[in-house]
Amino acid sequence: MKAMIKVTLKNGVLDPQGKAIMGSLNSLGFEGYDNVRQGKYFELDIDADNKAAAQAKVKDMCEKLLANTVIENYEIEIAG
Amino acid sequence: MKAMIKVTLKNGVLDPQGKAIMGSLNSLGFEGYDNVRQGKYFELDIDADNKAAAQAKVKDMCEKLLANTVIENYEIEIAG
Amino acid sequence: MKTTIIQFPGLNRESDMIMALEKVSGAKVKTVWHTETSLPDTDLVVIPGGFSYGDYLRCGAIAARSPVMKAIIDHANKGGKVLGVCNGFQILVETGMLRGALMRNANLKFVCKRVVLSVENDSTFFTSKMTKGDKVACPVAHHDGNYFVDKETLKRLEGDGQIVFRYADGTNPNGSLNDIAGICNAKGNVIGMMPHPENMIEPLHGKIDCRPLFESIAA
Amino acid sequence: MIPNDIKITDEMVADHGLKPDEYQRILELIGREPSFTELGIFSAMWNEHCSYKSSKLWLKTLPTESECVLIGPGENAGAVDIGDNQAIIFKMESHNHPSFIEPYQGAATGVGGILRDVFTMGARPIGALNALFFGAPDYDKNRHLISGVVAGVGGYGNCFGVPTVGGSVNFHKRYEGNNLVNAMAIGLADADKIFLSPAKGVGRPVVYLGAKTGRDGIHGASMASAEFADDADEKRPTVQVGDPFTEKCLLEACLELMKTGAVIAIQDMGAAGLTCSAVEMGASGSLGIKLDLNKVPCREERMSPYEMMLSESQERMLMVLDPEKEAEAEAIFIKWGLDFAIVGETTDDLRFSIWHDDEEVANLPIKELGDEAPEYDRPWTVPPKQPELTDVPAPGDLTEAILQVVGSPDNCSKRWVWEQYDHLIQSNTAQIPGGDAAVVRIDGTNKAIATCADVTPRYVEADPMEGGKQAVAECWRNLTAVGADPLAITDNLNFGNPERPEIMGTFVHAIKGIGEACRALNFPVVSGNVSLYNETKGKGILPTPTIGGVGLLPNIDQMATLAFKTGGDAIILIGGHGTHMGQSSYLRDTQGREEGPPPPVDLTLEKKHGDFVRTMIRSDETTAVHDISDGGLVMALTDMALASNLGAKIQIPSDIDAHISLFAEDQARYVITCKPGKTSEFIRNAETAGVPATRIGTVTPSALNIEGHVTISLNMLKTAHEDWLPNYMAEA
Ligand SMILES: Nc1ncnc2c1ncn2[C@@H]1O[C@H](COP(=O)(O)OP(=O)(O)O)[C@@H](O)[C@H]1O
Ligand SMILES: [Mg+2]
Repeated sequence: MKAMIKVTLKNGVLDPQGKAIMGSLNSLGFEGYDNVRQGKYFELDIDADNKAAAQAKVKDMCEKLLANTVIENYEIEIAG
Repeated sequence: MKAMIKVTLKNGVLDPQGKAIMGSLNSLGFEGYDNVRQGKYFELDIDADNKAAAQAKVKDMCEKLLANTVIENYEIEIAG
Repeated sequence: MKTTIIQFPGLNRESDMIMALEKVSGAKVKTVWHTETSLPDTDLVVIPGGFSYGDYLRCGAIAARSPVMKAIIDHANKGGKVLGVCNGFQILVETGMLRGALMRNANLKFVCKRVVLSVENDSTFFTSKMTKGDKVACPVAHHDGNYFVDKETLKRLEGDGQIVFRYADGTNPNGSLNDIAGICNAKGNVIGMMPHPENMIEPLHGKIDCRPLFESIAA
Repeated sequence: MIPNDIKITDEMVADHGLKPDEYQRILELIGREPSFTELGIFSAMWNEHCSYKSSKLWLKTLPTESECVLIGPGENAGAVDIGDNQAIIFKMESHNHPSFIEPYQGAATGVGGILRDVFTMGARPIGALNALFFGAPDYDKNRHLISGVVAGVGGYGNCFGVPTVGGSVNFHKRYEGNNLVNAMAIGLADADKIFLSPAKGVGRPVVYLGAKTGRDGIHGASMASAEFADDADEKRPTVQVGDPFTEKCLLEACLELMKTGAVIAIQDMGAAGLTCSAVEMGASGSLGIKLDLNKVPCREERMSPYEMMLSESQERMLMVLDPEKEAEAEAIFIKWGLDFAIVGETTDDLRFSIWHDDEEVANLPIKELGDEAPEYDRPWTVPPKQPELTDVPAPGDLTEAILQVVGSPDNCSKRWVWEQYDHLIQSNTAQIPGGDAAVVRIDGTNKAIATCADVTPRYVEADPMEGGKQAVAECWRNLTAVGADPLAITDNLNFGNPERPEIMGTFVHAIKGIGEACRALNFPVVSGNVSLYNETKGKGILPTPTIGGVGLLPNIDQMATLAFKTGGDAIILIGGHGTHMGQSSYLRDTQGREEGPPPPVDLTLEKKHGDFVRTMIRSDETTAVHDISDGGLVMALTDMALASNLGAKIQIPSDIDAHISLFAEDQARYVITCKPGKTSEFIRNAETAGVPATRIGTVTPSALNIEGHVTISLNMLKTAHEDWLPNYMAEA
């Protein structure tokens, strides 16, 4: 199975990268957008009996390593 | 509308981060997983008349800034 | 003071730190490889700067989860002293031994330059030879030193004297909240800081402003 | 996957960058048609980058020996003796084309490559430099390229843990579409423990160490030698991604391993990876090499022998180990988390034999692969001389002109760049960027190494021979200005298409100039790199022979810096007032003209003046020292003032136009300061040495005052000098 994980900054946590990207987009002439936030994205192959088991295993990975839960949220999707 | 963008390394491009993460997951005792790849994830609010227009605008942002198309692919999702 | 330096692959300022500790504090320095699960008899544990595991994923994240960290947490819980500088600070934050997070510098660039630090707390093991309000020149060299913490915690840190160093005279190089350059835990035995005092201790470095910090360790 | 036994067509030969007559030579050499893998191996070994086929003839004319040279060109890097059984190992290399295609990774892997060249020889890197050349400021890709390249140089060096202490940044229209990234590394080793590439002993294990092999940069080496077409943007070759963390582990593992005595020969995998490194080890050791590619650690599935032989994956080493120490070696590799494998053995048959899936996919004569590479005496023409300048009008406003020159893209402060580099790590940096040369103490001693990288491409363009001399002379002068004995250089020769006689002529004359200066200054070439075919749309870059120099300060307490020290100190001009305005910054920055011949270089004077300045520094007679180069006297004074926050009051001669004496770029000159009471003694010393020395003024608390002409506040100078680059980079 394939796991896809999005890690995003919690609300209220400052995001210097998102801010800098807005600055660049502005100077490239883009308009009509707001609230750019940068996060991380992971993909991995995972062995598990079923989706729920895979989900649990990946959740454990997120809690223990992939996300810093002090400042980050994560969202897991299991495919195939 | 909200745009969600996943940026991933093209196939075959070395991913030192993914490699380091695998090492750490191993030493944390995880098993039965493989091919960890790290990418970037962006979210932003976008003004557009319709999804197609939003998609086009975000695509332009990816090409010009958000993705390094020499080594990265991107995938855009627009949500109501 | 018996001092132990922790070595992770990718750290690269350990020789700078050893040089400063030995030259100024006279401390005998032992080194411990990250795979160890216990520490030698030691008063102070120092985690130096660098790019442990390339700073991949998040700065300090992978090192924070290595075997030796459990021993360091035990050491701190028993009141043992811990100093993390730069990547060492990031590692301490990732383990939760210190509050907050170190985000990418506000201008997104790595920065190596001299800043001015003001000493905000002069009662820690690293600042006892200084006086609150003292200003010292000190270099920084980092990409992710932009200290962030939620509002309530910040208030607590400020109120409890847990801010140890602040960037002074408009020299904040990274956008750090309240110009925070270094903090300690509630008990004051765990200190983390982004700047590199070990690079400002002999005339060759242009100034010797940071010697008193290392002298504090000897005291 | 292309089968190994595919019929080789003319088109495939051309695709591999081999000319028909070169292919003919291959057929004669091996007596049959090559296999596909063999064709790949030949293309890698015989391209310009690896074979130096257009340049070898001329490189041979450079002086490569002196009392201090331990190892000259030919190894991974050159080595000089600095006493106490210590050696400095250094080299410069370009990563130009990759840095245009992917600025961050191109620059990063350039730094990684040069660091590997140095630590392959057993040296711990103690300093890095980078010379960067970009298009004119209005070039639309410039900011993207600059920010990427600078971040890449820093990203790699900072993580690896080497202080990046010097370099240069230049802008010119002729680098548009072909920016240059020249990276230099300096390492420290025990003089009696330098590791070399020749394999020794038959039947010994050939060990692969480092990162896994992927399909990175296949044809990278060929790319580096192929002229860029206008559609370069469309080409998306497999870009190599640097992994500085693995490189740092590789460094520590190699140094640890070398201490055990297990390493018999070692070679990093650079351009054309496994091919070049294995051939080099075998050929130089007069041994054959047999490789079993099934043993090579691969990152990707189903890699073909062809791909494995040509992959340019980074952070890899090849070595011949003492079989008795295999277990010890293995423990070190595991400790540092590196991939390793015994991938072959040394043989006595002088063949390069490659096996895959129990099939021999290549079997070539190993020595001939290198020795029989084509070597060309390319036709060249004598570069035309530039007519002397007849008119150099005075500026309407001298203040304005001074601010234009000190704040021009080439002359302005490069702080925005070097503050992104960790220039302090290792605790030994005695002079950070911003001075004439960086100075790095040798740990645990009172000695120090001075280093800098120089070239003035517009001079080389206007007169390749004088320009070549000037690059060496300026490098020598910068080392002298901090008080060092210049020891040796590495050169990175960046030129256009050598198949064009006028470009070849530029190359030939630049080398003649470099050689002449090296001989006159006893400043030999110990390593270097040639990068040809640097051009876009049929127009070559400015000829850019970057010179990286290394000097020794026997006693770091006698180091000179360019900052004024105390108000009241006397300011003395060494070498006399200048008059040469051809190719000057003044002409370019205030009048938009690049005309005239460059300043002539009198090497005898250069040596005499420099030796005098060094002697004075060593006997504590100076308080500040700076050489005069781009921008002339007034630029030098500005640098000295801004570094100190002190000013100067200057008298210039009345018989020369002010703008001439302030901006002339005559060579062999320095500005020094000394204690006021020592002035007459200093001038007497100079007279005795036959060196022109004139007191031109005094250090003051503030402002630059050219008496009878202008007074400019330090703030104005600072704004002009410091703000150009950050402002430029902040614009969209
Ligand atoms: N890319 C760079 N990296 C590091 N230092 C640099 C870079 N570019 C310029 N510098 C530093 O800025 C200073 C001025 O450079 P330059 O004008 O080329 O000096 P000079 O005229 O003495 O050769 C030098 O100390 C140089 O090392
Ligand atoms: Mg100079």
